Amino acid sequence: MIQLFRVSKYFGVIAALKDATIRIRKGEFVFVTGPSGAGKTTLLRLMFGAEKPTEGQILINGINLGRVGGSRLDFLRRQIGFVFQDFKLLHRRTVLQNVALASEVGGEKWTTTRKKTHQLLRAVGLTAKEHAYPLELSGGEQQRVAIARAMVNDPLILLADEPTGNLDPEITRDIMILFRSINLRGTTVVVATHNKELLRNTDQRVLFLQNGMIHE
Amino acid sequence: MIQLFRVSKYFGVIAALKDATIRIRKGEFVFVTGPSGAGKTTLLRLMFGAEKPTEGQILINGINLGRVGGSRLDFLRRQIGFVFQDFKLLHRRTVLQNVALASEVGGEKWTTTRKKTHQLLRAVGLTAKEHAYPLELSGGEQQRVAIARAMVNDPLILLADEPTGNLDPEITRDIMILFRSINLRGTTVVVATHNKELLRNTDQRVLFLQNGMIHE
Amino acid sequence: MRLWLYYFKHAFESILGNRLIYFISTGTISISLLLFAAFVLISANFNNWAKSWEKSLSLSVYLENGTDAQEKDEIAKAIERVDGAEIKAFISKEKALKDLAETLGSQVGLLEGLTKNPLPASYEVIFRNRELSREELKNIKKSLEKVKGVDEVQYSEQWLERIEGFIYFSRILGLIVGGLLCLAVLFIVTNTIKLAIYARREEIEICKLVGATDWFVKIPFLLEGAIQGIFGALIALSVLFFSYSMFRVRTIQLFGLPVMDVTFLNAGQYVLVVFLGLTLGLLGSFVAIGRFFKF
Amino acid sequence: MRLWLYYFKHAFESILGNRLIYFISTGTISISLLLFAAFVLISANFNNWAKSWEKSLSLSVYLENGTDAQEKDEIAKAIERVDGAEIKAFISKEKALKDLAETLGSQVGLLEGLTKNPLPASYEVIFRNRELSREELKNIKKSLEKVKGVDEVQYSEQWLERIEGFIYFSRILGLIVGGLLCLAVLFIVTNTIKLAIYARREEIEICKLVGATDWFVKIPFLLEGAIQGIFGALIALSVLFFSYSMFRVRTIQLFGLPVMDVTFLNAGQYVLVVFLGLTLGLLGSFVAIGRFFKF
Ligand SMILES: Nc1ncnc2c1ncn2[C@@H]1O[C@H](COP(=O)(O)OP(=O)(O)OP(=O)(O)O)[C@@H](O)[C@H]1O
Ligand SMILES: Nc1ncnc2c1ncn2[C@@H]1O[C@H](COP(=O)(O)OP(=O)(O)OP(=O)(O)O)[C@@H](O)[C@H]1O
Ligand SMILES: [Mg+2]
Ligand SMILES: [Mg+2]
Repeated sequence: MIQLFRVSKYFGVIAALKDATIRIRKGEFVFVTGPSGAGKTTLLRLMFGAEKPTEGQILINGINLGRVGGSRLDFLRRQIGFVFQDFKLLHRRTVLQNVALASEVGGEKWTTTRKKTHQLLRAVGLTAKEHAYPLELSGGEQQRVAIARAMVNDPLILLADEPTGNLDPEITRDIMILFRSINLRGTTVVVATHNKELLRNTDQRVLFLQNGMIHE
Repeated sequence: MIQLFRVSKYFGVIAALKDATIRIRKGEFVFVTGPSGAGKTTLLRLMFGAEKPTEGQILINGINLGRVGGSRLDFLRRQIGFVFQDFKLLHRRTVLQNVALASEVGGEKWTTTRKKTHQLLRAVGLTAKEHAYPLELSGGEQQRVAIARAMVNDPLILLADEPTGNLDPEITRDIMILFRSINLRGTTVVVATHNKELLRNTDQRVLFLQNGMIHE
Repeated sequence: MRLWLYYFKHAFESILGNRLIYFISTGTISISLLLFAAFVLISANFNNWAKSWEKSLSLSVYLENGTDAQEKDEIAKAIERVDGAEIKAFISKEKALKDLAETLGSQVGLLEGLTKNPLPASYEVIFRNRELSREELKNIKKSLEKVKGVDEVQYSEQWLERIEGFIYFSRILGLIVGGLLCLAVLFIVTNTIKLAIYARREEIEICKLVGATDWFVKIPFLLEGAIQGIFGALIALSVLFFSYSMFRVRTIQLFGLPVMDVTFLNAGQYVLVVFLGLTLGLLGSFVAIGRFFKF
Repeated sequence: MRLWLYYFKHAFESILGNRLIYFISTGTISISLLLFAAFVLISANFNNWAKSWEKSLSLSVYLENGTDAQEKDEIAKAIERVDGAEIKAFISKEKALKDLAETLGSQVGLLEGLTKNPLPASYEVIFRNRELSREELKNIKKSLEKVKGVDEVQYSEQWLERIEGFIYFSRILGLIVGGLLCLAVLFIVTNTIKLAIYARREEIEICKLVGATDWFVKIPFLLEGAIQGIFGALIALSVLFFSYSMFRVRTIQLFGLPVMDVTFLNAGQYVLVVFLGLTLGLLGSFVAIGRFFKF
């Protein structure tokens, strides 16, 4: 599903990721962890095609990200849900519109969009806030909007970057259950996190990053 | 130092804070915790004068925030450090400039500014990144810039909103030690957090918020 | 179809959501188009006026001494056969002498010594609904001079040259100013839209990140640009019409001679300005948005 | 002093950091000022031309018949005592008759019957370096007519009226167009700066949150506005000068009569445009930034 061959990413002289070779199978649930600045976000953004690798090849679902661009990349992205560390919500659109956007972008039928949007907002506990604007939400609420948006398309792959940094332990547990359930329905899930708690109670695969180097 | 008398804050019909009466003494170290959307950020922003209370009175250092405005409020803010949940860094300025800004704003001598800035960037472990721009930093690095900025003025009061949401456990410990040390030098510190870990190993005062209601 | 509805809905929502930006940029578009429309108004009126001036050209057809009534009629007919020509007056020998005396004013003493009237009778001819080049005038002169009883045909070469020179010069100046204005308007509008979109570049970035195709992102911006352009044009036209009605100079005496009728823009010019607004809005958005597409 | 250095440093840093925005908005300011400067250029030249036309006014001082040489000299002296007046020519009775014959052209037959020359001799007088109102002309006429040997003083009332009317009309039109242009430029520049600052409203918010006073935040924006305005003005002037040098029409024959010398802006107008740019930039920033101060 996701394959990286000897991928490196340099920002100037800074090596955010060094010579990483990773293979994640369809339906897997993988945690990525490591200290601040280790390269977790960079790794996830590379898998998403939001950064181009300096060296190496990345294959998503058999498609080489280095060779794809334009509308093919757009199409691929619609099959990948991404929870951004800084949320990346549209400030001028309501919670509902933000979540629906990801669905409308793929030309989804309006009724389907509405159904899925409501269903996900309920799952993250934001039904009451659906007409609020992101800047009127608390940090944790914004994070949950980002999570709902990433899942509204029933993506093949879900990449979540520190998805529980602003959430309390109870909601964190709920969100992890949500991720587990989408994973059980076949979605490959990659979660980058610092949260030792999450890693402690899991039997999932954990990638450990340090200074851009991967340790399994 | 910080006194709230029957303070309520409504956003439309939503009560972010209800009838809160709190007294925090000079030199205290207080945690504020509670589930997502409980009103932690609102409470801290009220103490900072960034929101006006719907009802009640807030006294900071003996000054009634409801009666103060303009340059007096600016002056007060220079004595309060705030770590924003969403960092609020200037994207067009480097890390160094961002931290220095908070010091320059008070008309601090340039040499003092430089010394303090370097010292704090060392303390949060970002000396190597001082000429980077915020968008070139990882989430945790940005958060540490925000922390450094809040402390550069040796504030009388430090208000930190979820200051470790994007930090790994090791750096979290370092930051908490930093907070403790500034606290020992006389600064009143209020930290809003979800992190159960922080609360577990502490003998400090903890305010528990739920649905805008305070429980000590 | 459904998709277009969606785009329109979003364009309007976005205009509402970004009221301030749209208010500012539509204002700038209006002002720019106002300048342009005012220019069109002034030059259209100038053109009318220049034409009417050209029309006010007149010929004098001098008759030989001793032409009889029948010959006079023949000449009048010959004149009226010329396309657009119309006889304004017949000036008899006596009238000609009286006119001359008036023109001479204090030098009228000049005429005292006259033993006979040396002035010829003449027809004053004007041209209606026709612009004449110097070449055509020459031909008319020649052909009329062949008619029996006609002594000479005269028109004021010098006066004509001056007017033609002036009109020509003004048209060149108008073209330069108009061209400059067009460029300026294009530049200002594009820049304004660029700034407006710059303020919203994050939106574009986020839409691209959730997998929107380029056109899905661009079309609402283009629609918003078009709407702004049309609105801007309508506002400009309203302001112009309003000030036109306010001042209502309407009729201007210029050079004593020709009477200038200040008219408002005609339907074609209306459409031109609106179309220009639309084009500017669309083009401006298109150029502007290109800058922010490197994701 | 140290603080001002700080402000300047930050203003320049910020201009570098926000290159794109500044590029766009300075461009718009340039174009707007270019329009304005071109207008100033055109109207300054028009003014020159109108003045030279007014200067080309001439008087005819007709002498009584039988004026002797001494009287003639007295009259010439009297004329030259009038401020700015200068005798262009003395036209004797014979010359006057010859000129009339030429003017009459084919109607020269009119003069055949003359037994004596009825025309008076005259001085042709022009005015240098002086604009004359109709009132002044009348006074000059009266005073000269009192001189012994002078029969009559004439000037072409009609011609004068026409020219004055035209110049008056053009000046009114110029004032209207200029005023409109000023407003338009003010509006466009303010709007552009508003959009530019809008794109950076977060900066203002954050500065206020770290306890900056209003002026600490505003001054860099005002400085940036001033710098932009001055730059815009300089660019506009350069472009204008460049196109002036390109076209270099320089001398335009208009109406046959007056020769128009196309000159570039003078130092005062240079300064005016730069000053306008500075004022616009400052004022624009000041107005614009006010909008974003509700923290
Ligand atoms: N656009 C960029 N330009 C330059 N350096 C960058 C850029 N993005 C990331 N970096 C650097 O690359 C390194 C890895 O960053 P990354 O965001 O991947 O870390 P992370 O593991 O996500 O950290 P965190 O847990 O703090 O979010 C960091 O040192 C960071 O400063
Ligand atoms: N500007 C606003 N307009 C409307 N509602 C708001 C606004 N700011 C906050 N709220 C609402 O007030 C409530 C409390 O928000 P607050 O940000 O204080 O929560 P919090 O405790 O900081 O949560 P988190 O841990 O998720 O950051 C939330 O329900 C939020 O939606
Ligand atoms: Mg990260
Ligand atoms: Mg919060």
